[in-house]
Amino acid sequence: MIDFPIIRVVSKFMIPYILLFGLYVQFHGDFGPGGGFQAGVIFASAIILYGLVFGLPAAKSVAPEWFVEKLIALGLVIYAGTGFTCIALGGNFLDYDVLDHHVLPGFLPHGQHLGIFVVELGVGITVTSVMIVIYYAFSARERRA
Amino acid sequence: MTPETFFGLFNYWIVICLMMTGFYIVISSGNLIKTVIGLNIFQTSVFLLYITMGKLTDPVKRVTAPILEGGHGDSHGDHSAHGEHVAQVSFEEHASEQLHDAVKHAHADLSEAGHGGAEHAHEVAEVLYSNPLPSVLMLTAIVVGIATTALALALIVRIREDYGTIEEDEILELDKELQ
Amino acid sequence: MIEQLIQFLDVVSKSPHLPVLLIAIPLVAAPLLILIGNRKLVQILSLIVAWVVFGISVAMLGRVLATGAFEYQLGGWPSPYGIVYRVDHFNAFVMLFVSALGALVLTYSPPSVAAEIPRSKHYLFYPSYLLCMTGLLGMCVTGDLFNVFVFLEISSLSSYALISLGKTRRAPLASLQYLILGTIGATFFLLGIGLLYQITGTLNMADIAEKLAASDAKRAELVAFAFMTVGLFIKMAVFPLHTWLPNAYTYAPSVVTTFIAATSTKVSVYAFVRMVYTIYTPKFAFETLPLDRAMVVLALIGIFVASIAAIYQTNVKRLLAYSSVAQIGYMLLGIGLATEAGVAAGVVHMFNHAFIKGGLFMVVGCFALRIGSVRLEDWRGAASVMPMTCFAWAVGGLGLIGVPMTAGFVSKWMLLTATMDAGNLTVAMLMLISSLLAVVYVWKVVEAIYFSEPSEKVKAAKEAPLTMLIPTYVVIGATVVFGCWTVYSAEIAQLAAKALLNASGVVQ
Amino acid sequence: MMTPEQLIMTSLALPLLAVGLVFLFGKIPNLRDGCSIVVSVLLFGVTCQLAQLVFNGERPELVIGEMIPGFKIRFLIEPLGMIFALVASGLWILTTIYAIGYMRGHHEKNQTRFFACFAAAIFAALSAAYAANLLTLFVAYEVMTISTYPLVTHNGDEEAKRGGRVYLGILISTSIAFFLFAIVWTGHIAGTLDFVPGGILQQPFAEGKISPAGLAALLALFTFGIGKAALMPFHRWLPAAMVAPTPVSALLHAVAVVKVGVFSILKVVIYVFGIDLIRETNLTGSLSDVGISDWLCYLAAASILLASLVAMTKDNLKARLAYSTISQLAYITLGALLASESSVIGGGMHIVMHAVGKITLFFCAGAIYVGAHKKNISDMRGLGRAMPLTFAAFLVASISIIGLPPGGGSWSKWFLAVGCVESGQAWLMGALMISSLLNIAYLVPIPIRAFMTPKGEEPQKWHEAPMMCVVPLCITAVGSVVLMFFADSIYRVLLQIV
Repeated sequence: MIDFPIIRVVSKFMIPYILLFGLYVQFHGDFGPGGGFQAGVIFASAIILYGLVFGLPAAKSVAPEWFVEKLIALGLVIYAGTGFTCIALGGNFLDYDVLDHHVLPGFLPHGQHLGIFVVELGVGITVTSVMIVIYYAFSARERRA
Repeated sequence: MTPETFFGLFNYWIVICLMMTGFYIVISSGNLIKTVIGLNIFQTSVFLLYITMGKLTDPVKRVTAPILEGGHGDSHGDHSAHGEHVAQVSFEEHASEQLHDAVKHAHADLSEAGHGGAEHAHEVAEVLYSNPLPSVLMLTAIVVGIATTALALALIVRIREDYGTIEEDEILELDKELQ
Repeated sequence: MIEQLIQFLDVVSKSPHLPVLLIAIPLVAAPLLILIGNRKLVQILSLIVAWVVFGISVAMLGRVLATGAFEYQLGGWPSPYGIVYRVDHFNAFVMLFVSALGALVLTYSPPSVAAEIPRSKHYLFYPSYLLCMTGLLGMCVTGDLFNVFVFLEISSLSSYALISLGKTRRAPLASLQYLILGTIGATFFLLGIGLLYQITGTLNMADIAEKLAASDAKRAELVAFAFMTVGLFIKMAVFPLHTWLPNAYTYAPSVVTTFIAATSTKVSVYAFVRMVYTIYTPKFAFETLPLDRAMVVLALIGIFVASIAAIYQTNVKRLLAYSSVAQIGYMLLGIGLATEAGVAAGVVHMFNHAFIKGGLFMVVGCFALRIGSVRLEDWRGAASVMPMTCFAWAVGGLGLIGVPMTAGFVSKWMLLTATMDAGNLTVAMLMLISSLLAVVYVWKVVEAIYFSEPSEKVKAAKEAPLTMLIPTYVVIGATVVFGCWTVYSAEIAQLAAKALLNASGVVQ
Repeated sequence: MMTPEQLIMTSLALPLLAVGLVFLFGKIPNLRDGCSIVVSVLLFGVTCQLAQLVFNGERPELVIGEMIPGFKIRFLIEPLGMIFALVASGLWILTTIYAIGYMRGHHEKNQTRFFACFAAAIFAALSAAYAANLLTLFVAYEVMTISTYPLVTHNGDEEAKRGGRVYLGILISTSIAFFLFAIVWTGHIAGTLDFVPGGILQQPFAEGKISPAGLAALLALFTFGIGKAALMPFHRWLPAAMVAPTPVSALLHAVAVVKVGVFSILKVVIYVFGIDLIRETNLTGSLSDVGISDWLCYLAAASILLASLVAMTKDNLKARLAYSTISQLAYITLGALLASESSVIGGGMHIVMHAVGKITLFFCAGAIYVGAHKKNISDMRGLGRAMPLTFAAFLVASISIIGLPPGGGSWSKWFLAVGCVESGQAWLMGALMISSLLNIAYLVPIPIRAFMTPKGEEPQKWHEAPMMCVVPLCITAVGSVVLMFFADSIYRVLLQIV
């Protein structure tokens, strides 16, 4: 679809805002509506749009397949790692209360807030990469067949 | 059944219609893609059931989405510990016991709200919040649904590559020929 | 060094975090394995994880037996607000055999996986396997109803993926058929949960049970129960909702079939028992609703139809698959009695059948590896070249029939006494007659492998490798051990049944 | 000196040891077979020691453990079981010797599997003999079925497989569908499965927990469920199992399998129902003037006659012997079901007499096959002159089976006949008499034809079978005569149980 100037220009224009919005939803998730799931999908949609318009190879050069695949795992590891950190700090699994700390109070979140923040980050990463991988998997098939 | 109750329960009618439509498509369609679409509609109906049950309406009070207003420290913040722990909780200074008290308090609201969604919640707060829990649950269910759909589509792609068709009858026919 | 190790193990086994570690370890391990990507390393690590999980479930069962049921609050949220993992006799017992078979099958798997799954998919196979295990164990351990649904889907999705790894082109189709029916089942289950949540405003099972007792929304309760029952019946492959099972078992790779056949349907039975006895009451299910009669009829028809279908199969995997459908019927018969003895019989049959069917599918895997086929005509005369494998089949087959000194006999006996004590002579008689059908389909295979001229494929074959034979014999040996010595099978099942019925107020 | 417990343990462990040794030395035939013989002799020694204790009134007991919660594997030896164990272990020695001769003479394959299964069957027979409750008996019964199946299909050809199918099919189906059902039912009613002198069903019956019709059904379930007793119409497995090598037939049809069947029926009648209970209910006539065991008695009598008639039509010697066995087993079943003192004693005694007599006949059939390769009776004209010992033994054993002096069978049949009178069914004696005549008609002509008629074709090829075959059959033939003079001691032992 790279031949259609309107699509090309508009999408080029849109993609940064989509990404930005995705980040907003991600990081605002602990205060308002939003969170990792939504943010992940929004974020992935930017990449998918890029792929749709500029072709799969272009998208893959931005987000290489192997890299995205590893990100899926990374997100999950962040999520569960938080849980294990809580155990290590003497709480129950995912008991964020133990994440209290006194480094840069008022700037760095802590306690429940920090826990949710990190977990959401993990979720966001995983969802983003899963969405991209699904897109890659299907669009690559089309070409081979 | 009076018209009031009939239309008052409109969300259920929608859910039932969607559900049966989806189910019918799954059963009747020989086209695998259509079957998966049917499956999606079927699942969506359940999502709707959950989400509508969390919604609260009240003729007098203001009912709003469970979003914290006026910054932190409001003890009537929403909570959720279910599903994938995507709850949006923002208690900054609370020790865990206080937190649990607050949660209990909030929960009392929520379980009331759970009763069909149309009942009045008793007056604990000036502002009524819709129950966020069903939405959160559905977030998980939607994710599951996406995974299922993606997997189903991936399988269909493979089937199509192996058999050259996505019509169930033709596939079975091809298998019979093979044997 | 060793002392320190023992001390460490001691501390770990006393850790309050065991219930969550059981889930979290394989759950984390799965993505880590994908990150690692090295085939050999993935294999070894997944094996370690599986055995660690088994160790955890043993420790938990030990603790339950010593001090009774215990809970774990996720995130420190107290029940009923947070998710609670609750371990009692029943689920500790189920988790024990699920994790035991998970670990044993994984130990057995490498040669079979190498032969049946493309090399490039190996690093995905092991994580999926662990995820499937996570899902099954999660369904058992959790005390939160929505969590059951989530774990049900985790296990289902990974098993769809695992099944589609099969070599033939039928595998994706079989997987898709399972996926469609499985999703319908899970969605029904979800709908039921939604209705229950609407009635009670909580998702904690114990809490729901309490609130249901006080609620007067009888019709909504009934609808919720119906949806959940049908949903779980699909997952359990109860006749006539079993149609997904034969294809799925037949076309999946042998290792996958072994694991799923041994554990998956049983965990769904577990969920069903929980629903009937913990959330609802047997009185509601069996008196208000005539579910017990429906179950007896369905179970008996299912046993007869599936057993007869099994007799006519020439594909041994399919034969065993039909036999699995029949065996689910026996579990239902026991559970539907709503007496302590009946539930104990159903539960112990879950345990025994897991080992018997697991062992038999392991044997099938050995044959598939060496002979390259699971068709009966290719197995003819196999005893001359694969005596150990064939003997394992014979013993496992005897267990399936329910010959004395095998685990199958213990469950048959307990089921029979329970049915009899419930005053149901006809059902007892029909049950016995139906079990004769097992003789036919098991012996069909025994005769072929022992008393026939070797087929072409057999002549070229050799004995299965020890890495597969040893786990196979451990599982098959377990069926014999648990046929003669029932302290850790039948007696725990009885404790579990007692606890279940006590909780639901049947036994005072 | 070992304690009684240890003796039981040893006598059960020895056959298992034999199984292990046979597998261990599978590659060295001489050592393997030597082990079998040595173990069988040792076993007989141990059994004799036990017998001394039991006949002096002791009841040694051994508890293995709980197999199913609430149900124990337990052994307790009483006289009937002891006699059966003695017969089984004693005849095992002879059968082993004979089998070695036969198997080697025939160059059979898979001999290791053969001898291992053989020992396993003896283990099962002894466990059944010592069983102290129905569960243990059932376990032993099933182990017996499974362990003898490979013996029946030993040849591995289509015919053997068919035979094996019928064998396993009938025995497993009856045992699971009827026997197991009856056991569980009994447990349900009586609350125990132990064998208790006087029976365990009397009390529940008196309390009305089971109706007379239920009792009749239960007895029928037991009688048919114990398919090894080969009561018509569940007798088909026995002729089908004739495809097995002759030593197996000898073991199956004289010692282990069929005797476990009738022994179990006797046990059930004596220790589960109790003779008194059956007799009482028979006298009160509950099932429209037919007692709970009466119709089964008639069936047994019919079985006796029909099987004898069928036997007459058979030209294949082993088939004829098989039907003869069916008929003789029905005698024992009848004895049990008549439920009078004498009939039960007669039944118990007939286990011994028939075992010794019938094993001789089978040994002879095998010897004839080894020596002259003849299976059909019509081909045996004049064979007696070439194989005098074999046919003499055949004649002696036939006389014992028929029930004529000086054969041991005369005593057991005498007691059976007395039993008929005692239980008021004197006319059943008629069936016994007619059957005896039929016995004469189908057994005696065989040796007579062999001795009297001139030799047929190719007589130079005929010769006696090897020593390993002939000696055992001579011993058992002599035994069947000697037993006549020891019938009194058997009687006194059996008197303890009624």
